[in-house]
Amino acid sequence: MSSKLNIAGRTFNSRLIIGSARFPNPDTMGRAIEASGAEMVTVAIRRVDLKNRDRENILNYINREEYFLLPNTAGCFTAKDAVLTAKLAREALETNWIKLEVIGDVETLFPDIPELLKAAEQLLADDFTVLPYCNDDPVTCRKLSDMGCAAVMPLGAPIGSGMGIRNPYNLQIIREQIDVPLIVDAGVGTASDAARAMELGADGVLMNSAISQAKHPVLMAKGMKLAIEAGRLAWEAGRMPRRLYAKASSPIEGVIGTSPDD
Amino acid sequence: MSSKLNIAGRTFNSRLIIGSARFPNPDTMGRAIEASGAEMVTVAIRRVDLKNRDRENILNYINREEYFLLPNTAGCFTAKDAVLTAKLAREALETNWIKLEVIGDVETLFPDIPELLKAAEQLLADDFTVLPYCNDDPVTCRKLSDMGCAAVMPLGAPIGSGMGIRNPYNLQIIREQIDVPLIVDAGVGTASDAARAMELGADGVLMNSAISQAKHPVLMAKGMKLAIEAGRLAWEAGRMPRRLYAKASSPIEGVIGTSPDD
Amino acid sequence: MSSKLNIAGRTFNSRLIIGSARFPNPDTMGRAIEASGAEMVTVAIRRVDLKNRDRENILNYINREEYFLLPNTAGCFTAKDAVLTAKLAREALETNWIKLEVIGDVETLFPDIPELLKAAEQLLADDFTVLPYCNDDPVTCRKLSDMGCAAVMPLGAPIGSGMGIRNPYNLQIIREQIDVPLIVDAGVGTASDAARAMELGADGVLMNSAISQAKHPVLMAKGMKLAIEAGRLAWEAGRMPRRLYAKASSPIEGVIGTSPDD
Amino acid sequence: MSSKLNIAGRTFNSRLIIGSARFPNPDTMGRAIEASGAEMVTVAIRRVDLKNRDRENILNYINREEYFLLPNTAGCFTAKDAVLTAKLAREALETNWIKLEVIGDVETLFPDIPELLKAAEQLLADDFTVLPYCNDDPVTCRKLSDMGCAAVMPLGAPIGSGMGIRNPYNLQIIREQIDVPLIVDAGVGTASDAARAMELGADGVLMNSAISQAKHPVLMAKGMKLAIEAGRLAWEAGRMPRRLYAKASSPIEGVIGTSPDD
Amino acid sequence: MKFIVNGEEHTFESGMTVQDLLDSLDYPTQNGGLAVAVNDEVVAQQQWPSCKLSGNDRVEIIHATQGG
Amino acid sequence: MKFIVNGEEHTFESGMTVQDLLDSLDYPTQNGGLAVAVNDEVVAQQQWPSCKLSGNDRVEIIHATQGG
Amino acid sequence: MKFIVNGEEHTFESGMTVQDLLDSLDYPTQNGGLAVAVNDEVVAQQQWPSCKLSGNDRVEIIHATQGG
Amino acid sequence: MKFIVNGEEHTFESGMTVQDLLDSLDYPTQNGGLAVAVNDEVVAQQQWPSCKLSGNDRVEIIHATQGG
Repeated sequence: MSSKLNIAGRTFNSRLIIGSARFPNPDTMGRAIEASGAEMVTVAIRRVDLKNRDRENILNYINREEYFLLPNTAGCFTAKDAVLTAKLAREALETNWIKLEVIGDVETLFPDIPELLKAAEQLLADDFTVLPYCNDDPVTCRKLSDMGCAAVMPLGAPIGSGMGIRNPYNLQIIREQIDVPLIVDAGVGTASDAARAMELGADGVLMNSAISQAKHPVLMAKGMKLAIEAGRLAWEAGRMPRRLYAKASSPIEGVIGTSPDD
Repeated sequence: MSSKLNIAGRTFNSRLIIGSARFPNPDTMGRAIEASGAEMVTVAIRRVDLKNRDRENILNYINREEYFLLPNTAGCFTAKDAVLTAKLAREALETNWIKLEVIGDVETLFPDIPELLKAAEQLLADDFTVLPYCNDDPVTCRKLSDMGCAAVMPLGAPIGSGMGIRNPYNLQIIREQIDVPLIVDAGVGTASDAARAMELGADGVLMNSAISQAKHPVLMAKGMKLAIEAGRLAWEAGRMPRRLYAKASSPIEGVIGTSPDD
Repeated sequence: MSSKLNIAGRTFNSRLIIGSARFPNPDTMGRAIEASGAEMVTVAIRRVDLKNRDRENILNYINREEYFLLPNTAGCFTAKDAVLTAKLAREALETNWIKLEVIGDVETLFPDIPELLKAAEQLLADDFTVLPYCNDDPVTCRKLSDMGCAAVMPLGAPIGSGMGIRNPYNLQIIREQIDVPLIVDAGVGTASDAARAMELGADGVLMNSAISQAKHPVLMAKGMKLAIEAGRLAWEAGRMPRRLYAKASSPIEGVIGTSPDD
Repeated sequence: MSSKLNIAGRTFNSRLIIGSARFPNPDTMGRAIEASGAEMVTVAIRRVDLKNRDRENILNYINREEYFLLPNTAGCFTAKDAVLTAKLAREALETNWIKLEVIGDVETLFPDIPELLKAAEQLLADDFTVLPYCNDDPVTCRKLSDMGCAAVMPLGAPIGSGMGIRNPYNLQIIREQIDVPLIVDAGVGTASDAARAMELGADGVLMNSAISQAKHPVLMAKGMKLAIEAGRLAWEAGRMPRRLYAKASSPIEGVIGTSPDD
Repeated sequence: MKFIVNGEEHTFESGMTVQDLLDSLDYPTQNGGLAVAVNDEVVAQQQWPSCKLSGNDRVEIIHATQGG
Repeated sequence: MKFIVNGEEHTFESGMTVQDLLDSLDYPTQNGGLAVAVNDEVVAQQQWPSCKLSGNDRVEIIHATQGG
Repeated sequence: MKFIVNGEEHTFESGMTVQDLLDSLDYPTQNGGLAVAVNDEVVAQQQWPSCKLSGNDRVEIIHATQGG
Repeated sequence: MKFIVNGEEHTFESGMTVQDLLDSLDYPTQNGGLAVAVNDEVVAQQQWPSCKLSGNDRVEIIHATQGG
């Protein structure tokens, strides 16, 4: 019902991008992804476990004709590692899209901005479609946008924290300064957080733990799908103005009885 | 998909109750009500305008076979006026349901608690199904619940203010203390506010200005419908725990390259 | 330095009213009261313990020539009990001032509004100087003010919760509607909460647990003293306007080097 | 009363650093600086106005024997300009201390992180004592700390916005990760904001517009002085724990009359 | 004879019933949705033809309208 | 004769005044700070010597204590 | 000849190609989804049969897995 | 000879030192608080009398002013 998400010339009906990690089991993952309505699913790139050939392959659980895979560079702490990971992902999954993460700290998983910018530059020069995970810094977002990233993906709160949109003001500023798609990546913990992100003008939300770590991931996935649509509709509908004082919705004229001013 | 709302033995598929006031025109009102998915619509009780016989009748725009009408006592400042208004509403609309409002102040439209309690008591004794608009005071809510009201309807913020859920802690306390349905009445301004109310454990949300005063009421009505379903699903799904620090969603093992601890 | 607090014709240099409960020991209480700079100290009224004649008497620790005692009716659940307690307090302490509490619920200690109003009315008729603890409801505050209470004392958050000013909007509305002194009673947990209350226009803050339950009550008492003065000065000074975007404080002209627009 | 601020081996009794810009006039500036209790005052470095020899010299208004001047590099958009400005400041004011600002955007005045890091590195190599204005990014703060900056100075909100501490969670994380002094620079709008910053564990607050743009700058300066002391004392005192529900401060035993459970 | 109808004074002939009053006001009642109170007591629709009005009666005629 | 003193039953000789009761309880009153109610009515200190108690009277003896 | 495969040392006969390595590891490659880098350079799948490994080469064999 | 002084072109006789420039600008230097850079290099105050300027030099003369 609301307008579609367009990133790098590709159109998505859903504005939710879902991560595939930390689900209780692959079956729940599959059903949650389906319930979420997402069309894009993130995956990580890791060494195969040579000692455990029977280990499950995530591609067995995500139908690539139905879902667009977005590999990430999670776990990389340098531009060099992130770039190599992105190239391996391109080879393994035959996609030049990459969710670029260059982490600066293991405890907060906040990005390392200079390394992120360096990696983005190199990947863009190598024809990647780069979707960078970054902090909610308007200057960094503008640099990433200016250099040609397909989207900017500031965090709402630390990855996996579920703390929601900690600084809506920064997101609002970023929205006003940036023309490429704005995806809130990380921090969303519940449905209203996702709606809030959309009402701030985000084009989409990337989430994982909020769904996979809910008590009932499939129910939450459905809730998130609706929350993102709701928030987008509210953004498109244009909310009522705020007032500190009340404004009667029922009309005043024709009340029976006495008013306090009589 | 989520469970249904049951008030006084009556079941509603929708957890949204919509007001009929302040729409740009009756046609927009009709389409917004439809888009909202609401099954219960509030109306006010007012003197007929004897000089203007052609004035539009709201019953021409709301099909009573489709929608359950909930008359209110908006504009009443005393128990006496509210009780008379409720009785007139019962006669005019053939319903013993009443949204009980007893206002204590024209500027804030906050309720007058002693008069509200008195009116509720009288109406309950007269077999009304009473849904009282009240403030977010746990003690008042418990009294209303204990005396037999069919629901309690604390405000999230002043009527028509669009300020959202100003004090989620009080609603959380009320939810833990009260067994009858909890409807957040007033204050919701945008979709995430409605989702938030539901995530706090509300059974439903009553709103009017958030829809009728949006730039595009029909779009917002649709957004609110989804937001309430989203918030309810999130409540039923059980949200992930919050943490101040990050927790990687992508697994740590098997990352290529160097970690910061190397 | 800032203006003084005047309640019922009595002038106080300090805008902090301190409670005497739950200190680790009487000595700490005494030093904390002194450090707080408060001139008014609340006490409760309780049955003497007939089996324990040596039990400490609080009057041994609070010099009545230095401090003005404000007895409370804490623990009363009905107007009747509160009125009797107030009269006993008047007899025991030779003061007609009373902090009127009529509690509606043991878990939240929220007031019972109808009983509170009834007790206030009776005590005012008996020439008490009534300072009622109430909730942050503008209508109740206005009624208490209109009937002649010497101040209104809405809660910032539940007693003993330390949750701070949960609903600053309501306090702001109350401030605009009420002319008698507005004392924020309950909820303050730390220094910035107290400053915040004053910046919303409160004339004073009544607190107890925030000081007595801090790790170092005497230090916190000193902090609270300063916080209340700070908040009052800020209110009197008139804060700068808020803006979403930046405004350079250093002048722009005469910068050396290149600007981004060159 | 609280402990002192130590930066780079220098001890300050006041934890407030005050900016000298945008005061209504030099006299008000002088009195506000005095009222603030600050010992460190920031100044900008600008080209002299060759056409206006009589233009006032700020050094005429700030007694350098009383105040420690901290020059800034405000207005610089590149590491190169910031380094040159710092060197000129050192020459003009005979101090190797520098508040390092490298701005990335004229509208938000957010810093340019890679340029900031580059400038800090060069200035540290040239024996400057570097106090960098940065964003509230834990990774950037740790890098600045690790490379030898004398303090980190993350923003609470955009310069001159008066929006307060927009993201207390990030400051809390930074405090836990960083050992050098943490000065909140920019964003504070009123006294409670300053107290809040200190309660999050900041060692000091640098502010300018909050004082110079208040209606009464001298009053606000005094308020800020007290707020910072209050917040520091609260941090040292150790605040009471928060609870959602109430906890009576007055003891329960010995209440006269009936309890609700009778 | 004078009545107060919806807060305004009207003069009618004496001996009127509620139904007579409604008829004389020429207000359409056939669609339903109206209710009437006389001196703060509701008069049920079945009693409109039999309920006689007295001088100075306060009559309220109400219907549902938009409300929140 | 039985009284309820601070919620507990006590037995004393009859004809007692409030002052007698306080004396017999051996509770120190000289410091002041006490107040007494009998059957929900406050008895002023000047009236303690003259106020006679009757059987089943409910007596409350209170003082100030720590409170917030 | 020694290689570092996914961070662990393995000893194989010399003259091996990437494809030989994968075959000898008995890791299933037919489903696709794998990628290989040698000394930080990606080796495209078409070149696996021709790309010869040298002693001490660092070989990374990766695939997609769950991630957020 | 032309210099760029604080961003604006000025013409002076050739062979000037920084001190000569400051003197000719008639800008008061005795109070201190000034600093000078030539072509992005700071010239310490002791070197003002000896530092010769060349054509097209970019000279910056700065002082402290109000700032946050």
